[in-house]
Amino acid sequence: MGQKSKQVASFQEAVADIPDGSTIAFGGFAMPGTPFNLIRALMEHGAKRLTLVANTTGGAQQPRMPDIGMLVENGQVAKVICAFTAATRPTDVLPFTKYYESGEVEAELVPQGTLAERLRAAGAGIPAFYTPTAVGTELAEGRETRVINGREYLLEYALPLDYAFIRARRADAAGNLRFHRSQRNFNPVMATAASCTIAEVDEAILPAGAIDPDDVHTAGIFVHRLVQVPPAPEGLWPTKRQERAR
Amino acid sequence: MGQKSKQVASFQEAVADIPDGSTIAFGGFAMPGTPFNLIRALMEHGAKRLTLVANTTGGAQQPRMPDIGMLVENGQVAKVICAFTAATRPTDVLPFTKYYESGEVEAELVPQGTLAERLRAAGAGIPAFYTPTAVGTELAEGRETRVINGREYLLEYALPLDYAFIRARRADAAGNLRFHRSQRNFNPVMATAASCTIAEVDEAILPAGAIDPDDVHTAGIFVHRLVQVPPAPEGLWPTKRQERAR
Amino acid sequence: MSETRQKGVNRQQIADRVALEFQDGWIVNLGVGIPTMCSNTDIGDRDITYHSENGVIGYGGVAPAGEEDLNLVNAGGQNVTLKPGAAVVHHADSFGIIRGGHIDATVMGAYQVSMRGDFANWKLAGQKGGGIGGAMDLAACAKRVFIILEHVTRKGEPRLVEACDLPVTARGVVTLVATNYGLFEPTGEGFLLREIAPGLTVEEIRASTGGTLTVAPNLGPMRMAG
Amino acid sequence: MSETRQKGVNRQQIADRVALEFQDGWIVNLGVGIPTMCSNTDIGDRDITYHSENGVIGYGGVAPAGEEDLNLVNAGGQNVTLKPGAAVVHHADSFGIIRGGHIDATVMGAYQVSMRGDFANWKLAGQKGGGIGGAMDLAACAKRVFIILEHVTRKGEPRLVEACDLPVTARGVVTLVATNYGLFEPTGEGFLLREIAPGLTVEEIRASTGGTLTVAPNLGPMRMAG
Repeated sequence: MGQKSKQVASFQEAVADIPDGSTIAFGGFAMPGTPFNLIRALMEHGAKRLTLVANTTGGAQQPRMPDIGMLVENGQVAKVICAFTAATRPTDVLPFTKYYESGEVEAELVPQGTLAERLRAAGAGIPAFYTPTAVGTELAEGRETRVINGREYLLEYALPLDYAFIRARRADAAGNLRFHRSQRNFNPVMATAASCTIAEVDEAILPAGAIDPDDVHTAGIFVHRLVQVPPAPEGLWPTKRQERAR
Repeated sequence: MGQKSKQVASFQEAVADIPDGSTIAFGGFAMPGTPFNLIRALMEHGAKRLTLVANTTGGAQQPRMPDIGMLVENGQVAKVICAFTAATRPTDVLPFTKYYESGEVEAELVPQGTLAERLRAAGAGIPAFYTPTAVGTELAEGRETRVINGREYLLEYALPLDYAFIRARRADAAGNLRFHRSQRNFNPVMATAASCTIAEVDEAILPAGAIDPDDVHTAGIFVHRLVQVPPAPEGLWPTKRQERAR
Repeated sequence: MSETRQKGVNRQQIADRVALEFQDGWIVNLGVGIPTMCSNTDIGDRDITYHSENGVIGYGGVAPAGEEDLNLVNAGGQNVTLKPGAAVVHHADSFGIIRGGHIDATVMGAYQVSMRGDFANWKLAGQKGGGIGGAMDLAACAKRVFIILEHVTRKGEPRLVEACDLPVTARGVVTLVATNYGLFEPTGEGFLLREIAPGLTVEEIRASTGGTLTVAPNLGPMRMAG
Repeated sequence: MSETRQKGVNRQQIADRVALEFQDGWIVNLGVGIPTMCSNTDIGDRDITYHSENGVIGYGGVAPAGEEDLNLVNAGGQNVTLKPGAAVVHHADSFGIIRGGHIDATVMGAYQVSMRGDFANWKLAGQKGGGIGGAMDLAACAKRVFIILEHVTRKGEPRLVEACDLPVTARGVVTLVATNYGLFEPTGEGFLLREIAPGLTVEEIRASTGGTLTVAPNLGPMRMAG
């Protein structure tokens, strides 16, 4: 291992082979860990009828960054699987909402923990599992439940991905990744669930072995392509700023 | 957090309140990560009718170290849940075998990955899950299976623990842990599954915050008691030897 | 929400009252909005670990301007600091902590809470879709669910109701409700008023509360922090 | 096992033949015993990542005496080294890798393998309990299951059988079998002999094999490494 680098030269090259109809997940919770540069490349690439998986559909932050809402506006999206199809504050209107309400785009609303666990299950070869989350709610209507040790649980299925787009702080050529603070969020889980994981990386890609094996957050076997984020303004989202030394 | 240290003074104190009939898991795969000092303290403590969870029943290595076989010989064990009730080589006879064959001790043989996943499920609030492992074998006889996307899976249940005995390389006072290399194995998973996790630690316990939050392997919220392993011969198993600098 | 429009205690005081419930050693998840303000409350030397859905365990206050780590946010997207002993895990492990029952208390806002302990906070009437986030996981799995809300809507309608008419987040889970009017416990048969905010009367509260209101024998004034 | 007692190629040569199947970029899990010897084989510049059940990804050879890290072992308990780019995960994540289908090939020893691709390696006849370890997870979930065994038992009975009479580890999963006699593929209707070890004849092999033996049209000599 480690003889060949997984680094590719550009975001364009990293997404070039993505076919129409793919299922693609995007890491990120609020801004940290969101692969903005890969999303922008996917907009330029133009793949259509995509199913997108993410925590939110985006569009709440200002200035606007590349997000699912933009891919929807770009006519590339058939379906979204996420934990928010609307903002928590009813007064915030997401760009996605009008496409969803008109029926142009389908959505599957999934509790955040169930979403994370369905992705983890896909990566870990668990086809289905039971969870207490959403029992007794509208989301459980008509679905299979089961009582175990006196409590009712909902059956949930694994959510496998064709591609995962993620963002990390540091990588070595073998694809081992480290994340900084809450940049981690969904990224390691999505990486395990995808046939092809593409990581945009804040720092220059290191030689294989430069990250101690005990310090790896996502093992290189789950990562297929690496792209280094260039400095702003070419690269989106500050790659490193104001980090508190501990 | 971090205002009070989780360190206790001795192995005796760490296990003093363990009642008869408890379910206790032991980390470790081969020698690394095995809490030999806590096992020895449990033998001195004398709690009875225990259910023990571990990869193996032990007893294959020489010189003999405190293990499940010794607890069985000490009359403390009602049942063992593990991936080996016999050695892989039929010529190796484990001390446990004679108690098992005579019916003095019960055993539940579980594939290693299913064992790890049942523990993970207990810690993560998943009461049951489906797995392809052991389908079509003697272990699946009479048990519930289900076909999902054309493949047959076995239903497995979470395995919650009263106590987890684990071993780590480094800890801070808040209970955050780091493991060295394959010392990690079952330890982080068992820690999440237990009501009370007790960790024996190779190095002196550090002040809270001495481990960078990105470098924590097991979060302190899963760890309740810490004991530092004293130098040999008082402390069992070399705490640090011949580690290759990378 | 306008502070002048509403009777009773203010938002920070509601949060303070809930924070007084936190016990030494608890792991607590605070929702977006008023619940976040619980971390401002002085509860002495009680050692509380704050957990955020994105995997941050042991965060502290909001980072001072100019000292933010942009890659460190709480569930509300605020740039926070870390306390000594903090740790970061990924999203599946973070919800393993929630689902596994390792959270001692979750504090959330809501549109409605019922006397059976149901509550609704993810979808408005007539809305397609909604914003669930981590609320259903937290509601179903935390050891205690504390709800903070203003006692009545802008139109003056009760938010404490006999039964939720909005889609619920979870059923039968709420153990404590704090509003600007007082502190309540859903008992199944009604809301038990345990503490009353200054300037309110039991009869005023009863008139603004759906379902049955009962009054604790030891009814006291709403406790304040500090 | 005595090398002089058995006909055909030796143990390292069996392991070599299996290792030749490994393709560039594969992630491979090697079982205890002869399978471990696959990592000694020279297969040129093909880039193989060896995975061990205890969560070590990317281990290398056995550590030289005096340079062992006692806390670093492979599945057989040997003190191994790490290659550049190695990573360590915990047991649930390690079996997530296995169960999730991320292992390209697993190589295991066995007592018996059947012409339908079942195999048995965890329990002997009449034994109470057994040693499963990670074998059932690997057998059910790796993309390819390669079995290494000696062609006959000490008593001279076939280990390649029509149907296993020992309790199986998994059913219908074996894609390739290497023995000291040759290289075989379980086809469902029999064992297809693809390569034959030096000094053996097809008739000798047929006499020592349970079930039906068919011979590949392009039957060749057993390939050797280097």
